[in-house]
Amino acid sequence: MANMNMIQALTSAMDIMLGKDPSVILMGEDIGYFGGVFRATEGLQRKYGEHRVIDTPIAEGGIVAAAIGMSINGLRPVAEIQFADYIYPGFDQIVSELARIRYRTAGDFFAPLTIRTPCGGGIRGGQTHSQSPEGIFTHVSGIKVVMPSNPFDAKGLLITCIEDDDPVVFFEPKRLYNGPFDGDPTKPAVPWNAHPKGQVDEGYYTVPLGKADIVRTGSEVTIITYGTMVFVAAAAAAAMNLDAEIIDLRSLVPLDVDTICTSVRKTGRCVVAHEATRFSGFGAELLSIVQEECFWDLEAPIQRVTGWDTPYPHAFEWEYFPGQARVSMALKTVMEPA
Amino acid sequence: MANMNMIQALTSAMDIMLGKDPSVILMGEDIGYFGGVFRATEGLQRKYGEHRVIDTPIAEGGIVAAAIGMSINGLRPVAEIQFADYIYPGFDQIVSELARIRYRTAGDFFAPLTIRTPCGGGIRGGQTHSQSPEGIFTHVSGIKVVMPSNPFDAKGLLITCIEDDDPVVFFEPKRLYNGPFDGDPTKPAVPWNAHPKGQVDEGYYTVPLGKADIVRTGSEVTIITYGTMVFVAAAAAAAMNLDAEIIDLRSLVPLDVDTICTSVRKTGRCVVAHEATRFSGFGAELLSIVQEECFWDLEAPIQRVTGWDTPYPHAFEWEYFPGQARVSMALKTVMEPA
Amino acid sequence: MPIKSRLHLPHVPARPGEKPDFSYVQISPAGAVPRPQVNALVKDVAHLALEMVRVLDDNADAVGAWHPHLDASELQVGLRHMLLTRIYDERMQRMQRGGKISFYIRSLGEEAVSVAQGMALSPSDMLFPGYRNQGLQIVRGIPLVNLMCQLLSNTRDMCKGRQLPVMYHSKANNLFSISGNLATQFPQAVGWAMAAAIKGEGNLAATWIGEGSTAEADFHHALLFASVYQAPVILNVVNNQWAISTFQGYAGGEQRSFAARGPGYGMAGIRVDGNDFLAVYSVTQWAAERARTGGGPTLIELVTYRGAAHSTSDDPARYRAKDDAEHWPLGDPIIRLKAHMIKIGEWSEERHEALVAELEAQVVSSWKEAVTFGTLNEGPKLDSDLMFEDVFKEMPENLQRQQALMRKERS
Amino acid sequence: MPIKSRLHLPHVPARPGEKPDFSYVQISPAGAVPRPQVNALVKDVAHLALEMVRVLDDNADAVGAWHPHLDASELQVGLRHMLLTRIYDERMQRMQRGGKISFYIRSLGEEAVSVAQGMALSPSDMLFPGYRNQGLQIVRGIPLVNLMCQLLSNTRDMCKGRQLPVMYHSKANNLFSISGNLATQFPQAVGWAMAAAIKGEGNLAATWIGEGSTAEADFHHALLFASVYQAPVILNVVNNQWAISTFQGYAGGEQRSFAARGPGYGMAGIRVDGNDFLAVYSVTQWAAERARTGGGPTLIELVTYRGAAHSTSDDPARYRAKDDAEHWPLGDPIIRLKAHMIKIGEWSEERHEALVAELEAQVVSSWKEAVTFGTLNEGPKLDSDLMFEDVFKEMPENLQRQQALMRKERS
Ligand SMILES: Cc1ncc(C[n+]2csc(CCOP(=O)(O)OP(=O)(O)O)c2C)c(N)n1
Ligand SMILES: Cc1ncc(C[n+]2csc(CCOP(=O)(O)OP(=O)(O)O)c2C)c(N)n1
Ligand SMILES: [Mg+2]
Ligand SMILES: [Mg+2]
Repeated sequence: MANMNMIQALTSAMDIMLGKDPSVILMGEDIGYFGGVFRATEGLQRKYGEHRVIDTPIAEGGIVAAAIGMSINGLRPVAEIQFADYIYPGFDQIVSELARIRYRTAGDFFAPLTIRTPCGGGIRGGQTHSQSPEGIFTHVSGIKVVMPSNPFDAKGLLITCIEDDDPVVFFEPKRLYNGPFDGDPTKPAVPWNAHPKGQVDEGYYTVPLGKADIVRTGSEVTIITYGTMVFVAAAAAAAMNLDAEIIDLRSLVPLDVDTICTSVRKTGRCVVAHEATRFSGFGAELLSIVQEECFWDLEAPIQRVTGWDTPYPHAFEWEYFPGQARVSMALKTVMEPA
Repeated sequence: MANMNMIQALTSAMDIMLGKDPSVILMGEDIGYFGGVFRATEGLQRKYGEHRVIDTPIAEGGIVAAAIGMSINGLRPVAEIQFADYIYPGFDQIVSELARIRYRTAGDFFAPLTIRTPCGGGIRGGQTHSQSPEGIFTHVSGIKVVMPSNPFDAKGLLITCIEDDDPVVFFEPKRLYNGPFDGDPTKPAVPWNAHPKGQVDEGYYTVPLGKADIVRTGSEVTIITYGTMVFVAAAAAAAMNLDAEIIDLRSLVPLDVDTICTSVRKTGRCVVAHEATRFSGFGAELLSIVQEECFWDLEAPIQRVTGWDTPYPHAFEWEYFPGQARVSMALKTVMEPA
Repeated sequence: MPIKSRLHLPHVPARPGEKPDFSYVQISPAGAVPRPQVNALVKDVAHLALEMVRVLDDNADAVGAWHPHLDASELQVGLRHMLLTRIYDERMQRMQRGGKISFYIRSLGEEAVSVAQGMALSPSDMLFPGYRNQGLQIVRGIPLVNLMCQLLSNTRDMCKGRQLPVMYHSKANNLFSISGNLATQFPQAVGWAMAAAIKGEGNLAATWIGEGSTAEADFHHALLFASVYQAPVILNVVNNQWAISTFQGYAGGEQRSFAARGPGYGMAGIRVDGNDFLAVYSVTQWAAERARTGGGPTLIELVTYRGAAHSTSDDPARYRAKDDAEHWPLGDPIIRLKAHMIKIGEWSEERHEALVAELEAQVVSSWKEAVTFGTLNEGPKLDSDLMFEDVFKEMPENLQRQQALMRKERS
Repeated sequence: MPIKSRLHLPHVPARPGEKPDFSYVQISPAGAVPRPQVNALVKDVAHLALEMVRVLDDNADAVGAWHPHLDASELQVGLRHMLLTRIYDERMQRMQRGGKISFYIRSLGEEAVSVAQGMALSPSDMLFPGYRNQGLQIVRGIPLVNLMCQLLSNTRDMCKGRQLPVMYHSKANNLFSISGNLATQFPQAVGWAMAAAIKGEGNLAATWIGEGSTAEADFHHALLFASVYQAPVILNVVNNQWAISTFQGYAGGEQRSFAARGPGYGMAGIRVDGNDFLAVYSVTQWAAERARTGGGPTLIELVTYRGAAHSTSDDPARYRAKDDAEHWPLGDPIIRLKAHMIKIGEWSEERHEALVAELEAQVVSSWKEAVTFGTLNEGPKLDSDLMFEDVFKEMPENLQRQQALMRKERS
């Protein structure tokens, strides 16, 4: 066991997989010699050589396409897209190709490619360094979608994804790289070494896809969330003294419907929280599933806590971010007696 | 008034706007000399010249980008993407640029671009000529999303979109081009001239965005739908002798929440139907809004009727398509007494 | 409103009712273009991108430095493959017209491209074809029955009913799956070749794209990555002059050859007579040797003509001169190779007729066998449960539930 | 596992601890490259893409056919703009270090690109800049206070707080909005130029991109559409050797010049000494005249060096030789122009010092004014209600509701 922040945990996952499996290679913009703009691949090119940790041209579409080609030639590429906001030039290859190769060839070809990309706001990145586009990818049949909220999960999930024979888009909430964050930017930053999930096994281990983590058990309300909002939601519920059950989904596709529904059946109330824009965000699917499966158990309408339906503005970062106040408002509403 | 199928109605809309406004131009693959693979621009290059009805290279990304540039230079381009399945190469320009130009320039620049694209299945097109990706675009703040279900609306809405100062993605359910379709491919095709919405004013008129059409008023259940599913849903409800209120949304963004909620409050029951894949589809947003706004009026869980969470397979087109049987199952479920 | 537009629009030489005009096609005499060493520097082979490599001259003789000197048996195999491709095409087109299959795409007039290139490569080279490269399937020996079952989406369809007709693949024969989305295979082939290089393997990748599709972003990605990493890949642009109704000028062919994009990106580019079996074979061999010996990628432009409609959904009489094909200055690849073989005494009209009859019989009997596995509307049918498989390696819960729902719905 | 990879990786000449090595930069002597007529055919100007247009020689003399013969007053304006750009950059960098702004990007060493090109174009030409073209804002006369207010996201920010610092725009001055997404402006500029042509107007569009960003699909779209429609546009690649930590070889610069992409797509391509004010001015003038007279687009590669870090979030000492910049063989654009002006008697060290002092004072006083409209953390603040405006022309109901919610949340 060692203290790791989320970056170090991700680096460790890639380090282990590079060491374990010669078919694993890394590729992306600035990831090689430099170690990545967020330092996630720091030291790996030195250790594994520039033929396995490969700097690429600035062409997200080309990166995804080339990685697909490599993956059908027996490699397991891990491609970094520098910011999730820049994944769209690769969107066609992801949707039309990566997601479809197994299906259209009846399993004869498949593309075990993992696309890592930092997402979310809270670092003054403005509208082009803050987006959370995960919801879009969950609508694309054939792609798995993962978002860890802490170092321990990040490492175990990334190893699982690299070993998985299906393609995965792996979102990393960059605001959590260096420590958990409860949504209050005025408080001093908390590092991961003070948090139990910052204790990370140095060796190989996996965290399964499709298995949500119950961060806190509770009886009064279920909060379904993932990524940055895990800690914000927990802090808001704690401040209100609510006995909330908090579910960190970790993987959006496949989705752990059982854990969600078991919880909501127990609590009878549900709040869904994510940083992404509200309209047609992943929260809508979560809300729909809960409504469909747990309708008769619901004592109040499910509430969504989300970013607003605008781009993420540089000057109004904290007005945009769904902080504790927004979570509290939703919790208050959901707790109102019928 | 004249009989028009949906293609003719769209052609008429473009014809009128080309005649009325010299800043309107059309562009796209095969749309000029040839008149488009679905003939939507038939005759327009002959009438308005090849400088206003412009054949383009096969580069959806380039088409969108160039159209954006034109639109900020005072033109109102109407760009055709040959199939919605091929819109993804233009996705980055749509999401990162088109949707953001007004916002990031505080309104100093804006891009009045309409992107027309045929969507949906039912023509044996297989997985790359059948997709309904509208849900993805509804998650992108700054883009309007429209899908007509009949010739009358198609023409009026398209004129509105061309005149609108915001960008629009205009989806055309290609299975409805030649006639309404109730979901049964074994029945002889019905042309539009037998349908009241096939009666189209030959002159200029508009149909507003953000205003749903109540296709049929009813008291027992609200069916919220759009595109192909309007007729399928109506047929299924009629076959079951249900007094259903059927809402054709027409525009998804902006969305007519009032009409939706007024109806559900009245009927107490709701089914949402679309052809697109279920998971994170636009149905999820519709369901969420109804749940949030009408929870206390709901007498049963809202049901979704959708395509399955797979690509659209060539051989199983009708097993994939959400036909009357699937709608009926949902209607039966929603009508069950609590 | 009279607009005095100054926008340039590419010239389209002959629309319906006009006289065919191929004066825009720049043709070098057979034998005229020198053949550089396979390891020549890009700057020293720049001329290859602008001239046209040709071997077969108007007298059916093979001339010049690019003459590949193939054995008679190889020529005969080439002719057989091209003929089979054409006969298969004709028959399948008729089956579509008869409602047996939903869609078909012919390669009439372009058979030399796939057949000669396929033959010049080795079986362990990985091919990323387009939808008009059925000749590659034939060269690689895929049984016609397999191809036909794909067209029929029947119980033996290698795609399990999921793809449109002509979207074949064969893992065992190193033929990658054809995509309905244009150009996507181009950079994938480069990635495949990069992986081969990383693994230290000697195989190369080859891929095909229509000249119209070079407009897509993926064309650029492919050239760029191939150049940066000097990937062992052959990038083929099949310039058949048309992209559905759009003339090649709209893809950038008016200002410069497509082959010229190669040197622009720092790689060799070769323009070749795409209807000259020997020339196509020879340039492919050159590019393959270059790639295998570490010389990097080559972009080959194959100048040919789309002899038929774009697909069974198309009618070219709406947009090009009716007798255009007959005036195509580079002739027909089958007729040209046949004439050469007769001239060198390795073929005869009689053998040709016999071969045609044999291949026609083969296509007919293959079809008879294929339909026993089902057609669109008759005979055995794929189990619709298959729709839910292969979305992921293991079927997730939501798809299991949807599969159950579908069963209920259909009962 | 010892992998015997055969993948080629571009050579990076000097990493930290290594000796700077610019032997890879191909430099033509000043005055050596002939200047073709502006209406010359693409094939006749192919040499321009591989050589390097230079006017200022090592003796600070202006020589050769590309000498633009500018008036002394124009030279003085150019020098002033370049100096102002540099001083502004230095000051803003310091403000970022002091926490007053969140982010900044300098253009150190590349000032001639924006200033000379901006000056060679006419004010009605539309510019689509990148994030390192602040010189264009200065040439177009945007008050420093306006630029600074954008950096501060304050109450006078032209973007109303929505964009990262340096993402300026000015509708009135024909400066399009800068995007955080690389390369997107390139094909937009072409579309703008196409529209100008369609409307029969004489203005042209010009756009800038980094050499690293040429890898993006939009670079290809731009070249293709510009070539097909012969759009009146100037496409500029600023090759400053680095893209964050990635050397230009990874964008394809190892095998061939970026300018060579132009002829590959059928348009003129010119490689120019980007630190030579006169050469940059002159090639831009040539391209503009070509575009205005119907000669179509030109791709210009400006060879320069990124003198500073990529941005305030970057530390180049991690990936390139520390004293790299000092060894850059094309020198500093300001020093070179200054030396020439002194040599021809139109400038002096005294005037230079006075000018520097004047411009420094201007920057300081502008900053003083700008901060009165607010900084990130102090002073007047933009109303957060603005967040919901301009998503659409009219605010739809759901945004009105969210705006109300936000007010409640903040109260
Ligand atoms: C991304 C994408 N855009 C558009 C289409 C529709 N489409 C199919 S074939 C075709 C023309 C392609 O022409 P070309 O590349 O020259 O190939 P050819 O048909 O001549 O062999 C078009 C536009 C598509 N399949 N994919
Ligand atoms: C689509 C996209 N991908 C990646 C980035 C991240 N990024 C910002 S600047 C940059 C380097 C660009 O280098 P270059 O084009 O050479 O311009 P320079 O910074 O040298 O002026 C990168 C990778 C981005 N902004 N947009
Ligand atoms: Mg073609
Ligand atoms: Mg650069």
